[in-house]
Amino acid sequence: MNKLTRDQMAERVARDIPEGSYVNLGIGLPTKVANYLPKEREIFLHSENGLLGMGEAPEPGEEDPELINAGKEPVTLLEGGSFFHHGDSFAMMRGGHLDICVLGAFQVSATGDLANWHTGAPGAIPAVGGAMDLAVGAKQVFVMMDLLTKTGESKLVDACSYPLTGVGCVDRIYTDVAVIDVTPDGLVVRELVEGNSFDELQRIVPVPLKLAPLAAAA
Amino acid sequence: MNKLTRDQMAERVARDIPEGSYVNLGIGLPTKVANYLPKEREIFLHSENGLLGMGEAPEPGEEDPELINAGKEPVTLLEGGSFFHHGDSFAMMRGGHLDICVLGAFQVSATGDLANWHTGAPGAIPAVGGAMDLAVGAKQVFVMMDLLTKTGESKLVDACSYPLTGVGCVDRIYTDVAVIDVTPDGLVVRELVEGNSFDELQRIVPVPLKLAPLAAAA
Amino acid sequence: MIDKTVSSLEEAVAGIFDGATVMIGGFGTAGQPAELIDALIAQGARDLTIVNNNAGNGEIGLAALLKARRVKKIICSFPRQADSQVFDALYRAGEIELELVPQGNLAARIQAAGAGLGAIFTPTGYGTLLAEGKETREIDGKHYVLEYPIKADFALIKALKGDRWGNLVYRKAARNFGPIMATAADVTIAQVSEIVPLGDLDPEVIVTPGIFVQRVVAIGNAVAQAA
Amino acid sequence: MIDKTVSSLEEAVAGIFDGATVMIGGFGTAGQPAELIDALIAQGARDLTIVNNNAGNGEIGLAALLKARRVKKIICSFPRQADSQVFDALYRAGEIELELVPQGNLAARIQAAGAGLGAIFTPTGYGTLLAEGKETREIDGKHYVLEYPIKADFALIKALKGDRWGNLVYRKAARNFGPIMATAADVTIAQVSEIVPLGDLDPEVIVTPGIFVQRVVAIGNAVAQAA
Repeated sequence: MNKLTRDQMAERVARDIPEGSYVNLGIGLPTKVANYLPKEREIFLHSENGLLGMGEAPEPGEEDPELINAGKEPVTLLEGGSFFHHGDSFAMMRGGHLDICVLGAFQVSATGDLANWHTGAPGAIPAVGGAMDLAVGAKQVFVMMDLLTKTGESKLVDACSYPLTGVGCVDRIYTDVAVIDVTPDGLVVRELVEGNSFDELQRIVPVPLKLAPLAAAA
Repeated sequence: MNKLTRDQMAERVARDIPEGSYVNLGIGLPTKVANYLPKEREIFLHSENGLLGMGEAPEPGEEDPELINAGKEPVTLLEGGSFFHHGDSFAMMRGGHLDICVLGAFQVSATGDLANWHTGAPGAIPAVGGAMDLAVGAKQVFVMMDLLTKTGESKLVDACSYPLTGVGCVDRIYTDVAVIDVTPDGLVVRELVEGNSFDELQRIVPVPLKLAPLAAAA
Repeated sequence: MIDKTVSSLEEAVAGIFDGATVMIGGFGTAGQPAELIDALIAQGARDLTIVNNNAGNGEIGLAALLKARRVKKIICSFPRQADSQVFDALYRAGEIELELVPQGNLAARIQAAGAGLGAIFTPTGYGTLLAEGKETREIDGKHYVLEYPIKADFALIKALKGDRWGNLVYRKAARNFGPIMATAADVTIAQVSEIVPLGDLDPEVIVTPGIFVQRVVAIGNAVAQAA
Repeated sequence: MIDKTVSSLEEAVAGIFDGATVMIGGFGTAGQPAELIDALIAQGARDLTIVNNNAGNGEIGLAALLKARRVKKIICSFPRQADSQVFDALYRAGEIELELVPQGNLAARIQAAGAGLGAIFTPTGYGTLLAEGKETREIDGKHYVLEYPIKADFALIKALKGDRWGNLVYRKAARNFGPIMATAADVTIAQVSEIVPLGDLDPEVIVTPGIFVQRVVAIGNAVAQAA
């Protein structure tokens, strides 16, 4: 199957973020989405460590160790941005004030369960951060992941084998081969990367899929 | 029995407020205590509508309708004072951050139950404000009241007949005739207004009292 | 470009529907968004549930809304005051429903709604009339009452300055319920003395970040001459 | 006259006892009170329970405290990081206890302690490992987990400026856990870049009112050159 690069995936997600949205981009791959948000669209980036209106990375030499994002990378603050404490920051997340969060995932189930914080492997040191708060709190939870693991298994599964981050919380999954919605009627393929067929996709995903492209997907 | 005036009562309460205390003075009689806090003693007055470091009444003509106390009277803010929202203000109260609150009362029971918000009379419109939060939240709850009602009944009672504000919350009662502590061993008279006798006091209070003056009461 | 400022009070209160729950900021008249309330009276929505600390003072603002018979129910902590005659008369006539909530529980329940909590165990009110029929629990030797969030469809609040992203700063004790109500309503509408250019408000001193505010309307600086 | 400022880091951390629960501000190293932690290491208290978002970075600050074997247990949301080698080694050796708490529950539980709530129903973590064995409840069709307050004996936090009443303002994203931890500890100890005269901090912009702070120590403005 044809596969998007990680940058192409980020660009694809960015297209679906409307102007005026309050958005939290998770650590790792989702952070890349920021690079593709059109400059002319005002979008409010939230970082759980107490920033709203996060801007781009600073120029080299301009980094401030007290102005970082949730991934602990240096960032900037836009005009109109604000600082607040962790209580207020997580009230924004848990209280349903974020329109969209974009998270990476180990697995997503057919009913939208998300596993993205812990492999459950013996000896692994777990770390959860704000992932569980984002999963339950944002109005829309977008997942961004390769469809297959490095060993070729589908990360879209009937039931997650990894420990859960949230139950039934995922709304949409952006993969490298297709965009898939979690709906009350099951998983619905909204978009296939050019050249990929639905049947091909269904063959590698062990969960029944439906095909229902969105008219205005782009 | 000899009785203190309301101003003398306020002065008496003020004497027991140590420097550095965080204090909330309830609406009505307790507000008078502020007039007797020695100027050389730094005491932090809290007002539940979002002030810490409340100062005296402003000069006539200097009133600001947006700088008021919980009784909705114009006040000032001292240097070092701060403004905050109602959530933070009641966290201070409920979270045990106030050292002392001084409240008026209709009745106090032998076990420190407080009734001060509602007569329970038919047709009465109840209003509770922050009284219940202060009653449960301050480290020490001082009550300030005449011992007797206008019709001569003791406001210190075996069990409150008026609806409660808080259960077992009162620590000390400043009356016009004596200062009485609520202790695990019952009500203990700490101080009698000059010229009053313990027996005289016990005759008008329908609850057993003990006498145990504090060495350093003044 | 995102611009949450609206140019008229009429536009500010558009869409407030009959039966809506509306939080109104203020402690007495300090912080009460009087102009928004007047606009709401003119707008005509009725059968409202109002959340406010009080139940109106004199004949203006919230009292005027009550007097116009637009309020079905009021959730507040301190209705009875020297000048609460409008509420008193309606209440005595059985024409308004009252849910009396201790002030700190009112604040905490509004905050719980804003923060997405399902319920809280609060010590305030335990053993009193205002906890009757409510679930209680002893935790670490102390007694608590289970209280649920108070959410609203709209919040009308008053701030000192706002910008087009909805960031707000307040003035003195007029801050009171504004910042927490802003978090608990679907649509928060702020009247401000002044709309300032984006970037004028220091990010360190913004009290209400714009995420909590949907509309901002300037009403001139009549009340903020000292600011 | 009340003066909460102390003149040395040694004085600032005096009285922290063996077995104490100590909250430490910071998100990674931003806002981490490194000088206070060094003073705590020198002070010698052991068997500590530490509450922090992370479990130390590199070999300094919190990591150094761990390395000095002073910590019995850590309550945090994100222990494992690229540079959390000190914690990792202790954890793998079974020499430190870990209570892993989702970051928002960590914040909310600290806030609950500061605000005097007995417990909260939070949606975060429902249906996950981190809610195993915990009471849950469905409220209005949504699932919640009952979580209890996290209190501390001491909180060590970092702010930008403070005054003798303990009022604090912070700097940028170094604010993070400082203001909420200050509310949840019996003794809150703040290191600041600068102690300013009373009245210098605008009452509208004070983030932590002095009621929540017991000691303030100046450590010079090495970290705040941009302020």
